[in-house]
Amino acid sequence: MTTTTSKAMIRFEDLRQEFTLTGNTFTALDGVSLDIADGEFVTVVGPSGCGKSTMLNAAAGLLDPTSGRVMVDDREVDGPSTRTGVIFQQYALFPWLTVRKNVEFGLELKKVPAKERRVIVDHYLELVGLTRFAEALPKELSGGMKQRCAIARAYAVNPEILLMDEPFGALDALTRVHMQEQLLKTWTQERRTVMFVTHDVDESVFLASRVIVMAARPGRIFKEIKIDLPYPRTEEMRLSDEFARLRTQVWEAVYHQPGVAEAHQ
Amino acid sequence: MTTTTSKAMIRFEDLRQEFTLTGNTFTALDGVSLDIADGEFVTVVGPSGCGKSTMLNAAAGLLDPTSGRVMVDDREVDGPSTRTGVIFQQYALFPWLTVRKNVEFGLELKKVPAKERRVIVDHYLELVGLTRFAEALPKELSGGMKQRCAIARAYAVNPEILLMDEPFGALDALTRVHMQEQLLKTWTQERRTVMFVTHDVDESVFLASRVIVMAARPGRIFKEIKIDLPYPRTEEMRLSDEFARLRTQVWEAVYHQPGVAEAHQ
Amino acid sequence: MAAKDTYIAVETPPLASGSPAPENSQQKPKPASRKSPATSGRKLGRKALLAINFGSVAAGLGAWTALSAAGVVGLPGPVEVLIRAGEVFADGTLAEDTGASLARVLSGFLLGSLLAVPVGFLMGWYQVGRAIIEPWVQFFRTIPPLALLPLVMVTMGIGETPKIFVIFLAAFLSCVISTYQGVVSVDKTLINAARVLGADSMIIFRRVVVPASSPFILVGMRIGLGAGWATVVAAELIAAPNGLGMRMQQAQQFYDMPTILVNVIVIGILGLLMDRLLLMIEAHLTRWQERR
Amino acid sequence: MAAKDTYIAVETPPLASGSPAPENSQQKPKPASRKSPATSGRKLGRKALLAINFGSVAAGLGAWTALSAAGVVGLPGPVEVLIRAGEVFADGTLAEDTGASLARVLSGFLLGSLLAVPVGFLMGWYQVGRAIIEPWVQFFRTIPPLALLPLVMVTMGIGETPKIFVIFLAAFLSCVISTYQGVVSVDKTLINAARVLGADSMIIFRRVVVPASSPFILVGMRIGLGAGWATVVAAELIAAPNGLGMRMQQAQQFYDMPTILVNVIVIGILGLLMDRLLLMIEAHLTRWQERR
Amino acid sequence: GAKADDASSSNAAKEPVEIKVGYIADYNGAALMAVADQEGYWAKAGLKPKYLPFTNGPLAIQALGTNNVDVVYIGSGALWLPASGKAEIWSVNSVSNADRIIAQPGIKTLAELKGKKVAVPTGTSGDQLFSLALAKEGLSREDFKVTAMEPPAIVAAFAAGQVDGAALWYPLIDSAKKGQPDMVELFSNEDFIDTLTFPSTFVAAPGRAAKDKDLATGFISVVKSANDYRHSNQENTIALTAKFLKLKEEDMAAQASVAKLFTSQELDKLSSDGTIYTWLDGLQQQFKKDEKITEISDPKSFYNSELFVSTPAV
Ligand SMILES: Nc1ncnc2c1ncn2[C@@H]1O[C@H](COP(=O)(O)OP(=O)(O)OP(=O)(O)O)[C@@H](O)[C@H]1O
Ligand SMILES: Nc1ncnc2c1ncn2[C@@H]1O[C@H](COP(=O)(O)OP(=O)(O)OP(=O)(O)O)[C@@H](O)[C@H]1O
Ligand SMILES: [Mg+2]
Ligand SMILES: [Mg+2]
Repeated sequence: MTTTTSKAMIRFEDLRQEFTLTGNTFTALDGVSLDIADGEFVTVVGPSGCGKSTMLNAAAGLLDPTSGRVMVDDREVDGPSTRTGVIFQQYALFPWLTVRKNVEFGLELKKVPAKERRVIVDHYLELVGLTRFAEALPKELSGGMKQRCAIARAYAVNPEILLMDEPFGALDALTRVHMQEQLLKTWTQERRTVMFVTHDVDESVFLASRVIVMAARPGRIFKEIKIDLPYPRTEEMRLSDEFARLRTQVWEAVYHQPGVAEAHQ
Repeated sequence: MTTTTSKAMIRFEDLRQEFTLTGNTFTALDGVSLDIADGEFVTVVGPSGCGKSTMLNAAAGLLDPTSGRVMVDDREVDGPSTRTGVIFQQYALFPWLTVRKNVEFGLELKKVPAKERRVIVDHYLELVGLTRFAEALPKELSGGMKQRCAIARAYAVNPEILLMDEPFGALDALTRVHMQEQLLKTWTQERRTVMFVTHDVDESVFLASRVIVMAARPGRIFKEIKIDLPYPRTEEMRLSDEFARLRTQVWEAVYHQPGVAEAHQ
Repeated sequence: MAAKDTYIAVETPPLASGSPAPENSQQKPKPASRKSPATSGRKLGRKALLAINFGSVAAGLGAWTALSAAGVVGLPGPVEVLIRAGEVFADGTLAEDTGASLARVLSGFLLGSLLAVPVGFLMGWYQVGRAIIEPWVQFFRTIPPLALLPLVMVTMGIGETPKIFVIFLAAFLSCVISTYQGVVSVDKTLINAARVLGADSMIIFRRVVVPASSPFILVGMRIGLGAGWATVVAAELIAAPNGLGMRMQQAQQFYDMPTILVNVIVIGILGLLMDRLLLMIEAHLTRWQERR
Repeated sequence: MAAKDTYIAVETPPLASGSPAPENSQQKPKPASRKSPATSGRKLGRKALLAINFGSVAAGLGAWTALSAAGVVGLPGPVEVLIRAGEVFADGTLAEDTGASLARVLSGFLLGSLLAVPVGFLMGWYQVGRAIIEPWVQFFRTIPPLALLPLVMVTMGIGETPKIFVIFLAAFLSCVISTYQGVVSVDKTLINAARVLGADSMIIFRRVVVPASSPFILVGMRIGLGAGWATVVAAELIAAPNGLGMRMQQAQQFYDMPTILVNVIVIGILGLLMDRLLLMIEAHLTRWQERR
Repeated sequence: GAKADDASSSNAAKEPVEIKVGYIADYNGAALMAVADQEGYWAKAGLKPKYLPFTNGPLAIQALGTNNVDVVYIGSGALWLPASGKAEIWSVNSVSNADRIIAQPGIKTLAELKGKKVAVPTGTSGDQLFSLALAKEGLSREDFKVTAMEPPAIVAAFAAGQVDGAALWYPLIDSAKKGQPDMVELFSNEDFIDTLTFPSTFVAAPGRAAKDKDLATGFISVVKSANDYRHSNQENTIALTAKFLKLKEEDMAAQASVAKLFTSQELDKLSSDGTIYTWLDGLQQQFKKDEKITEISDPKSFYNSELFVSTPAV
């Protein structure tokens, strides 16, 4: 059902991203090449600071690669596009807008009529369980509620491509599972292309058709693990042997990389 | 080894916390009473938005309770104290200070001599794996690195009481395990009193001598679950039947509360 | 339990200093000294604050009375000034002058602030815009309004236009600096968030930069308002038939201190009131801010 | 695969508008038009920006020449002004005046800014402090410096003190508003973080509030500097033996436009240079900021 | 005379012409306007005035150049501007007798002020009087610490004893006296009545009278009538001016007391016999000494006495 041989929606071509860090050049990503097929669900895991967010930002058109490039739908990314929705690791809610207005923001820009907008926003607020807090300001939300608001904002514009940076990291386990299911449901129905950064190995296996395991220093792709579980994924699958096997495989790939021990000396 | 009958280090006395939310009174916490014994390790779990951070902030002396009070060492909390170290959910790093300076901040205030300071800071930077980034500014760190910096900052002042708000939420699984072990090691050696908010049921069981399960609307304590596993906790324990039983017990308490279904309708 | 006892025994001394003796452990909940979040002093009621405001003003008036009573040359006391105020109020001069000056300051200030926001944005957003505009803004900011009068008169005549222009300039130049700083201080991630939702520069300006930098814009407006009022005297040197500044000038020719002071005080009070209005608007516009 | 094909077929039209045709898919990496993060225009080199700066100034000079050539009454051209500048430079007046005014502005400005920071803190931090100070700050901000002269002279004489005081006041009053706003805008969680690490109000002020509000403080200083220069003319009305403002005043009495312009331009250029200095300091102090 | 009469009578029938008159808000600078308003002289001359207040002569003359104002009142201190071709005089108003060189109590001569602080408002009639006094006593500015100050500032400084001497005028001296009741007057205009006279005047843009003869004659006729009214109704004029300027009558009276007034007939005579030209020559010499003008020009080039004399009152 998923495949990497179909047309690439997102293509990283030998991407290299350097930053200036305390006067020196710091290589955050080096030689990252990756094809994400149209309609594919890819999760990215790797140690903290290995460049996951950097990679995602490059795909979102928010960075200027030092060398190499990112192509989306065969066109070089040179800025953000409305085809791409992003959920930022730090939420990036507009603090002066209420929850409702935050979620509505992208719809207004798309010139969706007010009435339609209301329906869409209500739908996504309910999805993330923030209906009661529609008129609250971000400063009045708990950490997890902020994150859910950011999720609703990204979903509302219904983008073809979703770039999600640890989108469920601040959620409690049940909400998280609920969100995972919702995401998979939408994805199966509408076949978004999804690039999903997570720290949770379980989550990476449960959601993806392919897990990209990254290594640090410099940030690079260490391994790709195909997840052959069929969609739709069910809660039972989490308990299956195949799932356990894949989880172990991902875990090993992430944590038995050369150099990991040194990072946690 | 741990007990709730010994002298209470932190005592919540019928705490009620209201906020004004879009013009209405919103009750974030209602009738929260809890004793945390001197040297006890308590974890707090509960659905997103149930008031965990609010409770922690009250214990830190950063809130003005609507009614009830929080006592620390038999004295009413009326402001922050250096006895209490806090790791905030949003990290709250000083953006104008380097990683090193952030960690050093509390030590400077304690008038620790520069040389000693250096040793302490180096130690904690190594602990959290940020030695290479000592001179970086917060804006140059990844999400997980920011969180680790916040952890180092709180540890460095060596407080008697540690209030930690999802301190490992942005860390990858391996770093997280590493951090858990370090925290337990320190705690067993120096017997800090720890109140630790987390979303991770596994983590809550692995670390605590008691898990406080909270319920939402209004935020309140739903159940207390004693974790009878002996310290020091080992990786093998995670695989034990007892651990599984306790995990299930906590999970059930969190997610089979009345009203949870409604929250995720 | 043994471990716990040991722990108490070795309680680290440096930390102990942070915890005073627990003698007040029996106090009632919510004592008056309870600190509110992040505030070192407790929150005072509106009335208490107004009372302090009032006390402060009264103290100032007292100092003034003392100064003039002590015979500081030419300084009339509050009573004398009040009598003069009554006179100019009765004959309608005060109302006319206030109206005229207020109209000038308001128009100049509003034009200045309104223009400052987009110009500040141009400067903050486009490097080229900044390179073109900045030297002029900086240059004119330091030029005394008095020095501009001849040129302004030559090009704009002596009607209301040049007067409003001088005030406009003062307000604009203060406000533009502040807005510019606001624009460059906007959190990058918010701009990125808007961009990925499809916002172009215009929309980012209106819907992200303006709200995010509203604290800066309002500082600029407040300073600009002050500058506008402070410039009204210079503006009304340009053949003004009326106005508080013009009347002050005139009185200065006669060294008529009571009249000077009446006008100065009216200017001060009007400025104060308008500033309060701005503050109220600001509080409304920036209530999303997590603030002290 | 069927699902995928279907998906392409139903590609939502409203979104498509955001993606122009992929005709440039073959271009090399890092094309010149590549956008840097969060910048709508690409970053320009220092040289290019300086060139634009220069061009802008040249255009201004051109406009001036045209204006004076077109016979705007009394407006001398750049050449005439340059000749006059040469004269006053040659006879040493310019150096003396510049030195005198610079000394006054610098002292007044530095005193004003230095005082504004703690006062702004008092106002932002303690409600009582604010209630006491604010009415006076607001009141005096709107009072024209010209109106203050008699009082200042009566109380401080006619030496350097009253001159520096007038400039000090202008700088202080601008800067204090901005600092105040900075203080109330500081992120509460940072203050909380400092408090739990054991910081008292003094330390929070020095180590959290000041750095966190440095963008505001520097806006205040920049505006204050401008206000200081703009006030130098008023200050030098007080029996100044020298100074750019005094010389300008004098020239104004004689309708001596070239001399006026020489002094005005020197004031402008000095202001510009000092502002650049402040900007450099600011860039250094706020490099921790994530900024455009 | 008849020709001018025709002009005025025919003007009266027509729609009144607007004339923009700049004044300075004091007795000398506004009395004639107040009178002409009250007595309806403007209407008789077929004019409709628009008044524009200025605070000083140079600014007013600058405004002449912008065509926003037709004729302005200036004091004698600004007469160097007409002398250097920036304006032409249409009419003399009065002669000031208000300037004084004053000193702190105990000082008896100018020489006693040597090395001390003397406040002088640059470019004013006070400044001119100071120059005359210096010449008379054989002193120079270098003998004193001369400080340039704004007139109101001088009041404050003198009253507070921060300067030892000053060149100032009434009624400002009255204010200064409040602080130093025993101050002394060292020189006054009277001391130089032969050498130098300080006339205040109405001036217009150079060449304006030639271009707009009707306007000029209309204005001069109004000035003449008002001048005569003022001469014979001094009390009334003071009240009218105070009302016109919304100022206190006592201030006006104080100023009036130090102004030397002429009837229009006297002015005609002073004009036709060349006395006014002599005044202007004397002033020019003074201006030249003070480096305000570079060369002395023929007073006829900026005061057309014939036009003044030939224009009758309304
Ligand atoms: N603006 C910047 N300046 C300098 N260095 C940066 C900058 N942004 C990121 N880095 C560095 O790049 C590396 C990768 O960062 P990135 O945010 O991509 O990590 P990550 O994989 O998302 O980590 P985490 O899981 O902790 O979020 C880090 O070492 C970080 O220090
Ligand atoms: N300043 C505030 N104003 C209004 N409401 C607030 C404020 N702070 C918190 N709340 C509300 O109080 C409730 C509890 O918030 P809290 O941050 O304690 O939740 P939490 O349990 O920490 O959740 P999370 O796990 O998502 O961090 C939330 O519903 C939130 O909306
Ligand atoms: Mg990241
Ligand atoms: Mg929380």
